[in-house]
Amino acid sequence: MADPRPILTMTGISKDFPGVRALADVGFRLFPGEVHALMGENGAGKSTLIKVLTGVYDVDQGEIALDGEPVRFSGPLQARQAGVSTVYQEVNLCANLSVAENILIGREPRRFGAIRWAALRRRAAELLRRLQLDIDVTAPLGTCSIAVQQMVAIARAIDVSAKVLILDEPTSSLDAGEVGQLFQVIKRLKDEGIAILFVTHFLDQVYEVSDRVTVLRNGRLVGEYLTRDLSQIDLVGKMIGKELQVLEHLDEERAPAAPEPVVEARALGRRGAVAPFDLTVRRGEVVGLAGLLGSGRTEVARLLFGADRADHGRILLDGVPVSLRTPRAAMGRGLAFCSENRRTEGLVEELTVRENIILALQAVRGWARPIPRRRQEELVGRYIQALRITPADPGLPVRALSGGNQQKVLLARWLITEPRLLILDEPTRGIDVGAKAEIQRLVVSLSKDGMGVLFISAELEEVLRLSHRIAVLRDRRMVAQMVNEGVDADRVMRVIASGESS
Amino acid sequence: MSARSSYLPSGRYVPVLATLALLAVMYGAGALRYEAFGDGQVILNVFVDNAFLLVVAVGMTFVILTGGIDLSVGSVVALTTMLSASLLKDQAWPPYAVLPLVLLLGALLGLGMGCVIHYFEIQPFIVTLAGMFLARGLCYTISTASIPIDDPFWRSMADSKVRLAGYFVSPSVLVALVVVLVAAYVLGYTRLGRNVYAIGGSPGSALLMGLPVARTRIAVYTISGFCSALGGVLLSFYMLSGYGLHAVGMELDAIAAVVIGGTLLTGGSGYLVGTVLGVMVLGVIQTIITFDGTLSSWWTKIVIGVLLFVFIVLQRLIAARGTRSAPAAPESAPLTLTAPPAR
Amino acid sequence: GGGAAGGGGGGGGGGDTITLGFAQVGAESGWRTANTKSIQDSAKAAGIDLKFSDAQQKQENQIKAIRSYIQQKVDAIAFSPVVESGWDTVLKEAKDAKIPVLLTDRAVDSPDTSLYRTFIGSDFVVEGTKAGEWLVKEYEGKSDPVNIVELQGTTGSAPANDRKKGFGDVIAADPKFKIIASQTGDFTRAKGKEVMEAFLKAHKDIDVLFAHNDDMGLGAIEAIEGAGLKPGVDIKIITIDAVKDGMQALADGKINFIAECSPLLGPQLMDLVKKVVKGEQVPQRVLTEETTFTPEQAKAALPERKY
Amino acid sequence: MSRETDAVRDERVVADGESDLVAPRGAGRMRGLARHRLLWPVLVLVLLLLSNLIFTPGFFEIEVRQGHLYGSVVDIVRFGAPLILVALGMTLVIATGGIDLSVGSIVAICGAMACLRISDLGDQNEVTGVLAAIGLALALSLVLGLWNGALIAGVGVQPIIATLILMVAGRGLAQLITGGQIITINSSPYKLIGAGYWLTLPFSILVALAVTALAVLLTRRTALGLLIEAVGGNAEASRLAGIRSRRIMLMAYVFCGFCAGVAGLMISSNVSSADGNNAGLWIELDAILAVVIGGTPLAGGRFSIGGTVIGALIIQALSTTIYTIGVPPETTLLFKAVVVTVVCLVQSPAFRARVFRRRAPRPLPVAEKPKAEVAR
Ligand SMILES: Nc1ncnc2c1ncn2[C@@H]1O[C@H](COP(=O)(O)OP(=O)(O)OP(=O)(O)O)[C@@H](O)[C@H]1O
Ligand SMILES: Nc1ncnc2c1ncn2[C@@H]1O[C@H](COP(=O)(O)OP(=O)(O)OP(=O)(O)O)[C@@H](O)[C@H]1O
Ligand SMILES: [Mg+2]
Ligand SMILES: [Mg+2]
Repeated sequence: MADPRPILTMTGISKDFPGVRALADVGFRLFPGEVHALMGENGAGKSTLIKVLTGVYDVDQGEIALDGEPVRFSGPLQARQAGVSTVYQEVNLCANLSVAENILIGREPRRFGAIRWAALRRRAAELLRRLQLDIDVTAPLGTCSIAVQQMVAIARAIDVSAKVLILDEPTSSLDAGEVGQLFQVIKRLKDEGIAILFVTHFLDQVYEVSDRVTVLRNGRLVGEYLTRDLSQIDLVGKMIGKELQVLEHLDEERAPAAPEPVVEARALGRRGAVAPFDLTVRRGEVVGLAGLLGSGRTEVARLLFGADRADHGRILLDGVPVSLRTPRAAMGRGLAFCSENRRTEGLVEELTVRENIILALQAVRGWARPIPRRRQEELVGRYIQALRITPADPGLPVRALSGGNQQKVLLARWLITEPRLLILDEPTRGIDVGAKAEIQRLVVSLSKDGMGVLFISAELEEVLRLSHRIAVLRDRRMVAQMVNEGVDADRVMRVIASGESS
Repeated sequence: MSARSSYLPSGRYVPVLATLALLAVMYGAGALRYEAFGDGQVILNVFVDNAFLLVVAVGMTFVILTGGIDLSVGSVVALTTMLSASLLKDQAWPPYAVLPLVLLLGALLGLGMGCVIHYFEIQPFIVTLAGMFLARGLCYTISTASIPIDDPFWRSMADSKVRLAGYFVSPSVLVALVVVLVAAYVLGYTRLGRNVYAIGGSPGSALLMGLPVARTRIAVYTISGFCSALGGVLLSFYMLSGYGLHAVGMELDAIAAVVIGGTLLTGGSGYLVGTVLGVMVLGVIQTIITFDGTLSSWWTKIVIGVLLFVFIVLQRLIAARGTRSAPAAPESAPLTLTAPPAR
Repeated sequence: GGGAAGGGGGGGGGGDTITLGFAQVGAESGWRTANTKSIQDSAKAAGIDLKFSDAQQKQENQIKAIRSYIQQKVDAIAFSPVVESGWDTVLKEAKDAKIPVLLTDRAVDSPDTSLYRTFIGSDFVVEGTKAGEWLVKEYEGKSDPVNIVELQGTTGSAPANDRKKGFGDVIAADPKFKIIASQTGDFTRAKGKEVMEAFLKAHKDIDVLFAHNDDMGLGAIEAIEGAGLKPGVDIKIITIDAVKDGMQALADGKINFIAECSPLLGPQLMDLVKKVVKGEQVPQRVLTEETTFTPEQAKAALPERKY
Repeated sequence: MSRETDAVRDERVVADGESDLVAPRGAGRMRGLARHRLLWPVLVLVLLLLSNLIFTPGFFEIEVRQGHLYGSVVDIVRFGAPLILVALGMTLVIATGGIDLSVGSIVAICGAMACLRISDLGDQNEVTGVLAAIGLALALSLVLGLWNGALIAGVGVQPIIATLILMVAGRGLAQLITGGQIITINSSPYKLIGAGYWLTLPFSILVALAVTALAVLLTRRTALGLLIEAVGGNAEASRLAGIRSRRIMLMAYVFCGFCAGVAGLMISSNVSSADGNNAGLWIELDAILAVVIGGTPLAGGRFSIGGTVIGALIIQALSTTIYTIGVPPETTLLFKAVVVTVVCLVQSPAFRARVFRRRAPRPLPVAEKPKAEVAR
């Protein structure tokens, strides 16, 4: 079905960063009317390839041809003008502008040079509706959750009459419903003959939409395959470079949780954020939060951690009421919160990997008691290894890491504080299959050692697999809590949909 | 679903409204305390006396909205007055040749600085500081003394008054108002304006969104240069002289006006109305001081500081209350003002 | 509390109290503060209601203040112009409002002399000339070249321009006088010292220092002493102003000559104001009484020096 | 090249694009990086000094006169000492993402306060009295720093406007203290701070060294440096990581106030007088310039104390050069503009990449080229 002539070809692409060879002699083809998945581990070079293509980075070596014409874009602006529309990996939008503007800035509807704001809002709302998203388009983007932001970025990209659409991990924060919407749109665009480059770490999604797969490993091209010819196991094997014993071997039994609670929230709530709720996490227990986009999961986590101030209810630690008015206070009592938005609420991009990892631990100790250098290196080294952070150089600024590896750095920051309650908000966002299993295993083993875990993920399966109990949120209200025995995704979805505990 | 955020649009105007309310209170207090202060002409005089500052602050608003800063404005103002005066007097050029020339020169200076800032990735602070030295230095190469202007056109601009209902303003005020309106239109209704906000929000994102970052960034410095030159022309109408020591420290006044008006120095958030209010705040404070007339030189400064302090803190507290982040945490400062014009 | 503008009840004196609006340049130096104080004190003594404002060295602020005085309908306006040019517009407004204007300290260059009633103050050029004349006399009859270094005031400011000119014109007559270095010291001691230290390093043969005010001269004295030289002997020092510290140094022999620039023109000004308000005729130009000081004269004058 | 960094660095303007190169902060490479980051500023400083030789052959001569070290180079450090101090405080403030315009006023206030107290002493050479005056002035500087910090970290006012308040009012305060006059004192113990010598070395240099050492110790031997950089780099992330960002900011402003206070003592002691209006006038601009030339980005998040010291020395060397080679006052500013521009261009990796790309792809060999540029 693919046109014999590729719309886009990249040949012999190399790209060096100081100290790192991100791409070495990579070739890539994209045909009109196909969905082409670009696969590889964290740090394999996927995002770099995309940035080289769209001119964000200068290419050191190699040729790029669009429609048979050799091109070398000077930047995203030129790429866009040439018909290459891109959603980059991190949400790259302007938090200070409204949702509508973020979608349409650069091609606002105008009359005599003047922007027509009413038309702009209408058009933006329409585009979002195509993704089944009904939000106030005049709200500043910064007030939207990261998932909404991701949808907005997608809406922005699919609006253009492009020849090539590039989506770099557009689904990392989305749950099944949104992904479904996105895929419908993708399929429609594909039928219109648009070539789509799609990056994801979810194998299911690859098999659901893509026609062709290109695999990168360590900045090198492994090969290009038709999706239907390649089994999941083979695909993973090609990505990580060795035959793999079955990945999803997490069926080691969940250890039963201890009875004594670590944290109890009593009628905790905040006006405008989440209605008062009760929630208990016990020692060694993993509690999962399920809900749709914007249902209030992140808000629950932030209230527990003191990131936002609760205006209702109280928190008990070991049965004693405590006041957790700041993150600092919560950390002092053994809580940790790994936030979903690693870029704005997580990492300090200019600091190095080492500094980012020890930041929370250092903050708890206070400025006057620096962690000795040797201890820092030992701790950081241990987690770089445990989470397989690549490149394994603690001296790199964290912004030089690939998205997935940045996520691991953030996770490491909280793990080394050895908390009693670990709140994980989308910890596996953008993390590759191998590392994801690693993290899940880590969560299980930590809980075995007595740590309480509050686990939030857009991937319902993940929540189901890990948690002892699941709390369901809907419209910023906790509607149900169920013990995870014999519960399946359908049942949870039904609760989410109906808002009633069955 | 959107009920949540329905109160946000009003929240985004709170800083500006707070500024306006405080300004009214300040004026009212002055009118109660000092005779003749309540006269409407006092307010108009604030504009008459600050028309040039207003124009300069408008240019500065563009720059600050992109997250930059322009320290060269005061010097460019001085250079403009100096150059106009010297061309008119020493070279006997006609005004219709001098005007476009100095405006062009200001814009070119801005353009140059913008290019250096963008292409060589040097911090705006240093580049414009060098621009400040350069422009001031050029003034002295023309002359170290002040040069009077007695060109008839300049004189007519200086002396004529636009009267309305017993009150009057100078033509410069009208020029400044036109500049404000045009700038407000550009910021609110053109792509350039929206790109300015986008770059201020996040230059990296703006680049990846395919916005013309280079063009926009250079444009704002050009605009600022042009506005400074225009401000300089208005100042030379006001003073009828060119002098190398004119407008010393005006960059700080302009920055202060912009920031008092609620624009964030980190960029991406603020309104032009705010800048107008900011200029008025500075002007009214100054008027109060002169009306008082009993303060010694140092008490003048202290009282200016105190009034500024009271104003800023009240403004901050009201704004913090009006928007959703309750405590006035510094890290939440951006949140309270992150609002673009509501559309 | 702000007094009522003009007219009104008046004090015990009988007739109406005169309200005078005075727009001072700023408070940039001790000289200026003494000037302000003289005006404030003598206004009080003369029973004149003074509205004072400080322009912080900015002409536009002075113009704003004058405009607000017109708004407040004061009886007379006085001010020390920061710069010569650029006053016509606002002075015309004052004239239209029939408020008489008096200039202090220096004149404005408007061709229309009807804009102001009188000018009282010193002549900076003359001060520079006096300094130059002393120098010429000091080296009369000697033919060795005289190397002069000059510490200028703030670049572009009127006293700096004029004193430089007055001094320069006088010594230009004799080629043995040579200004080997000239740099701005911003009228401050700190800058004066810093620049003088650099001069001393760069030039080994300095005979004379001419500083545009006492403060820079005082700073330079420290630099000269720091270099192991004797100020007043190894290097002759001429300054302008005659503030108290400068007079002290002059009396101590560290400075050789000071041309006075008196800030105490308050009493004279108040007299003029009264006359002008009453509608009496006043001279277009009143020069303050200024003299020059040698060390001996300084010793005599020092006990009475107030500023 | 340029576009690359543009996209990568995102919000933050990276002054030293060099940190893009591997930017090792690992133990062993730390020193290598520091040298690399400071390479350009140091080079500029050296060139500036060398260019003086052309006009003043004895420029580098240092002799001992009356038991004091005496020479132009010593002078540069001595006169640069107050600027170094102020710039040190400014560095930390800028690293937290703030700015402090009020340093000049603090300089004036502290100098005025100390001189006022000393002039009130019966015997101005009495050491305890002088020490008390100094103590009082420094305490005042801490209070002023605290005031700034409280406005910014407590009330949440934007730094530039918060410190502008003190900048304006502080000048008035200083003049209020001096009564608008210059307070002249005659106190040899006080004179030691700014104009005295100790072990043949100018005392002010020793003070600057001590405060620099204090700053280095405070930031690099404790975790303060890391926490400051984190707050400046991403305030919200730091808060969520448990950093008390307000307290950190407060400390930065207090330290900045303290540094300005010491500088104020030094400046007033140097001329044995306090000038409320002119002491420290415009020093904030010079200090910020020094910080930025030293490689600390104004947006905050990273700072280099060594760079700041060198930046301050560059500025002072520039003034001294202007005096010694006899640039006329009318062209001083033009000269400054040219030098500042050249300094920045030479330091800018983007500029080097654009101009020297073909000839020398690696930054190091380029070293020879700009030398020729600046010298002329
Ligand atoms: N700006 C940069 N400076 C230095 N190294 C970089 C930079 N950007 C990326 N790299 C390096 O290039 C390699 C490829 O990164 P890239 O972001 O392309 O990975 P990726 O395949 O997108 O991974 P992920 O799935 O985690 O997003 C990584 O080793 C990364 O550390
Ligand atoms: N539909 C929506 N309309 C308006 N604002 C929303 C919406 N969804 C989310 N937000 C905003 O986003 C922020 C985060 O939302 P919330 O914590 O409820 O999301 P969540 O349940 O964690 O889901 P996800 O992170 O998957 O979006 C909230 O502050 C809320 O204001
Ligand atoms: Mg990636
Ligand atoms: Mg969430």
